[in-house]
Amino acid sequence: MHKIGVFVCWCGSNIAATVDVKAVAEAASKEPCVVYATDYQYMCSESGQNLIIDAIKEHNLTGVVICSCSPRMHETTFRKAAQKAGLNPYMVEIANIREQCSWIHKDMAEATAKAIVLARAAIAKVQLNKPLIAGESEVTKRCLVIGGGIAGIQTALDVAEAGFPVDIVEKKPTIGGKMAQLDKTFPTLDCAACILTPRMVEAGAHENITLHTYSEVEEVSGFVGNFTVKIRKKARKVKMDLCTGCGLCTEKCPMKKQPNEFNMGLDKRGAIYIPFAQAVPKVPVIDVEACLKFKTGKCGICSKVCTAGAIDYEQQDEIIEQKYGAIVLATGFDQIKPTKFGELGYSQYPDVVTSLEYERLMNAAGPTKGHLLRPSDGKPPKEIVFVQCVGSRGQSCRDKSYCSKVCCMYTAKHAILTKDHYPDTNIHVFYIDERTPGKNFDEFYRRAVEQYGVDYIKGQVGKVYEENGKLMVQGSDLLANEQITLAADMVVLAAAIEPDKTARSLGTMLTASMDTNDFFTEAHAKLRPVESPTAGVFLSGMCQGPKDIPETVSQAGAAAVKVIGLLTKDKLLGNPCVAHSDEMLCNGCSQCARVCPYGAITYVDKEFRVPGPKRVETRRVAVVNEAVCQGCGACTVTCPSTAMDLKGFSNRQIMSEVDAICK
Amino acid sequence: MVYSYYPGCTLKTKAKDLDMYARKSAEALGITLEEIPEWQCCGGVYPQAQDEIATKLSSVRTLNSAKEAGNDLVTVCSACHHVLKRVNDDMANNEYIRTRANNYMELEEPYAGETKVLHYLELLRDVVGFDELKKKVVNPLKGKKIAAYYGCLLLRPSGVMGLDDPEDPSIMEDFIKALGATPVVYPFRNECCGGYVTLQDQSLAQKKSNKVLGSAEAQGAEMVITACPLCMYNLKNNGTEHDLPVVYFTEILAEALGVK
Amino acid sequence: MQVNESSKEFKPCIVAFCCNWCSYAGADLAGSNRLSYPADVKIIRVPCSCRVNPLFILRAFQRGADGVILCGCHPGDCHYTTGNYYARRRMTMLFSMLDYLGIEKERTRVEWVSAAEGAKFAATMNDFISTVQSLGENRKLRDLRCKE
Amino acid sequence: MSSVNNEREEILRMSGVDPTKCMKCGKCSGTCPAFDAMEYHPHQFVSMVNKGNIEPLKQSNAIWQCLSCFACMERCPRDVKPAKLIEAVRLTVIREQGMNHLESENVPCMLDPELPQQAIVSAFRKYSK
Repeated sequence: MHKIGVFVCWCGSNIAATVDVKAVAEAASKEPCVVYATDYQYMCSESGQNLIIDAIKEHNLTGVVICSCSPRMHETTFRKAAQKAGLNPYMVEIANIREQCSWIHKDMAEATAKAIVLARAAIAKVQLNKPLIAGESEVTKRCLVIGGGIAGIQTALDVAEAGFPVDIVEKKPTIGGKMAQLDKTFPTLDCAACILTPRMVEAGAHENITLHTYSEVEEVSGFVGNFTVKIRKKARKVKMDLCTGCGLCTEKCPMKKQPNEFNMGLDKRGAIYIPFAQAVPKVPVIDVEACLKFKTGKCGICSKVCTAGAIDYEQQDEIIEQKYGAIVLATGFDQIKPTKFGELGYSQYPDVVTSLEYERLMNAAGPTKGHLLRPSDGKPPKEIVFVQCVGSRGQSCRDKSYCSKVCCMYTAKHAILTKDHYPDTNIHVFYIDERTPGKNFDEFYRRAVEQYGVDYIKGQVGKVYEENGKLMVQGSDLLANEQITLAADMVVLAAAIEPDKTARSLGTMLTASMDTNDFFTEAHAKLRPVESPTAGVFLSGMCQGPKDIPETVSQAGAAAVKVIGLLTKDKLLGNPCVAHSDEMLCNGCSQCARVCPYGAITYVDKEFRVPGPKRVETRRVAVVNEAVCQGCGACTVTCPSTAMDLKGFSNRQIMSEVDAICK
Repeated sequence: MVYSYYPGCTLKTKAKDLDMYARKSAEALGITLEEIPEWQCCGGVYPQAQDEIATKLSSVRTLNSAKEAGNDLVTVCSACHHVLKRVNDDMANNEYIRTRANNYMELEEPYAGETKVLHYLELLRDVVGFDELKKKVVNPLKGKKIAAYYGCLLLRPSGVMGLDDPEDPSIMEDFIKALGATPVVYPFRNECCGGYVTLQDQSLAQKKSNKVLGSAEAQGAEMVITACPLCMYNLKNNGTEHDLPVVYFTEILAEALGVK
Repeated sequence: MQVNESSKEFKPCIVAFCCNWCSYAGADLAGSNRLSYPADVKIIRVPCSCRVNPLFILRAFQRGADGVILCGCHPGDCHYTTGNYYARRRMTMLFSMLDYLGIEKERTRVEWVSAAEGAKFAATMNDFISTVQSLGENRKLRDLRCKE
Repeated sequence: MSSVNNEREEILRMSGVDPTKCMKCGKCSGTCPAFDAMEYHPHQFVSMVNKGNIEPLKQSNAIWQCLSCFACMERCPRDVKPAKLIEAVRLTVIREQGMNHLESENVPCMLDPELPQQAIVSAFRKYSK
């Protein structure tokens, strides 16, 4: 016979304002096996936990039900408290009467009645709980970082410094990411390359870091502490170990008509190319789609000029397999191509550019060698109009619903830098709200206005069209309540940022959950911001949401700390809520093994005592590898003889909850 | 290929050319246009208010006739097309309007937006195909620089009209190319000519029409085509500062097909 | 009018099975955002939608539930990779059987709600409840012996 | 006060517009081809209706000048549909007795022999009950 204690939390007024907690405790006390029921202001507080511990000891409780917030919040807290009192932690059940009751209902009688039903279901379930002991698994002391931008580099460096081996997988031929494309950074105006490239070199040279550039993750299996990952190393057609990075091949390549991705297609590169001068590794790659040798079989100039003999046209993709204890997602972002915003003329007029394109036009290593020249005719623009919030903060099908966060500040930066180099340029910025929360951010924006005389117009642009060789920018000036038309030489669109396209497929591979915008979701928005809900998967940088460089770097460091914390452990406690087969019922049909996504079920031949003259018979029965099973329960439903059941969520437990609710 | 055809009031009076050339060209392309019997005027503008039911009924009747005939419904006039497509969308997706309109109509089977409404241009693009059309051209309009004027009603709101990209359309330009002429793209091709406001404030209509024609002229257009009799009127009569010829798109189609 | 009012009075008993990773978290998010839906819904947490045995649903009906809804991760987003596909197939089978038995299949439903879709969770529940309300009490499957 | 509120609610119901969705970016007014001919501009319709300040809009000439070209609707990033709001204000005016903006007896003097029937039909729809 169980002795069950029920503890009803007020959560201050969060629960108590809508649910009559005394009535819930009172009702619970009348349920079968309940020997103790009480309520308290904050069950999760130290004194609340002590109350539970004392009650377990005093009343010799064999099961505990806490009526409180979501189990996703404090289940672990209360299990630990039970354990302190000498009770098996899995003899604790939570009735969620906050998120799923008090917060969504207004009527006290109704909410209280529902809370009582939820408590009753938990009481019914806990009576069928069994003490569970979690198994242990080894931790592979190696970390995988997916994405080699500033976020990935920073996480990798921090983890590597702590002494753990790290692999960076980057799909582009070099690490560096988007930050390598930036000119200066706000609000300090230090040069992006000057602060990034030393980090890239450090990552490339670190004894604990292995770079897999021009590579992609193909397949992930396993679980926290024990992931197995297949990585496709795409054929560069250049031998990394022989190449000296002299760049002669890239100069001699005759196919110099390929749009240069690094410069946002504003100039051309060869079919064999190094993305930019500071690339790490500084080894070229052949774009086989463009290469004459691959298209026609002729040419081969790069091979002829390479004194190191590094060119290898026969090189094939290579698949490597590696085990990891932790995986960090640092897949970064892209800027949308605002082609759907036809009224802003991005597709029609070459001098309407995105801010990332403008960044390249300002950059000394960019297509114009740092001279601001407009793409159409190479002339310096005298009137420039910046348009904010293009594709951000919208609700129509072409918009992103979120604020891209960095655009206000980089636009102020573009304005200041332009005015600094070309004081006779006139700059107008159409803005909706100027968002500058950050250290020295608003001061920076005010400098643009007060010191540099940038014309900020509150309003949005309705149409951009060409007339007499000028880009006519028609928009509203809301403070003047006027519609204005400015004649510009260039228009720069602060197009929305979006998660990198590869994030979605990686999310699926890793079962890391994503929000509706394809940003990875964190385990808890406030308290676990760098962890994915999937154990062992961590988040770094823009893949989790829009953020600037300092935020990215801090988050990258935080993710590294979490990884280090995991890799320092030798063993991990597993989830004891795993499947279990009753070998007396199992008929060895193999159905369960077929649906198991982890291959956790194997079959053994086992001898059983049977009545009759034979006395023993050998039968084939299922055995669950508890270290591999993740506890989804697919096998339990498939099993035709109900031999398979799930610990912690057994058939009887769930049925008892159903019965309690439907009473 | 048989289609129900809704000409609309203006095509029977001031815009007979638009209608006549549409029919002749359709015949030349092997398309049968069956005029809806006893059709009524669509009202010219789409009544936007949720509680405007009676004003939508004439369109519902037309749509239901096409449904009963088992045909897709083709229109030529941009305004009729706009009204019919949007009312059809209401009947399919707006339960409030659907219920009330059907209460008035007392049909045997309630109408719920089953008819597919096509603009004549869509017929050319999606059914005939511009490549096929090109093959049927006997008098290619070589060397002619033609500017397509879309106006507002053909394209917006794009969610319902679904004719083309509302900001950077290409259907009429592709049509012009198929006839052998050179399309002229100009920024004001999807901006309003002034519409019905000409009755209330002619100066506004003049301003808008001149802007459109000026924009087309600046890009080197020698001729403007339109699908709307009201646009035609505004561009011709209110576009006072410019002397560009404006014709219906069906007229150059008939010319190219040699049935003018 | 009389009918309408009495159907409003009718408080159905609704069981919602929610997978721990997406839908249960989505329900929590609906709570955090204070998006209300009627108290008639009681949620049972399961690790994955594939843990839900069709028998649980029949049991709920037998014990007097008026509607049962199963919520899981969106196809392709299952925490266990493929669990929701199994759930979908099993429920398709169950629903066609219910249909065959003459039980209104509107009393059961499968919905995909992610951890980020608090609003969708609340909207789904509101919609499901009004559907069940319009169907009225479940009498056909209720085991009279279970009625107190 | 309550009659003002009723009018606001009525306009919102007729138009199906939720003005609280507006983020005050001004794109509607930046795009409006009739901007200079209207004393109240599309974004003002949204904010004034939301505040219940409807009388000035009803008295304005702007409600007759809107071209119903739907540019504001198409380009609004928040899907607010200012054009529907303007039409609803116009309808509240002409639905009152004796408030038709265009009477049939005034039409003949406006007629231009070239004017298509469509223009007259449309004008009646827009300006009269």
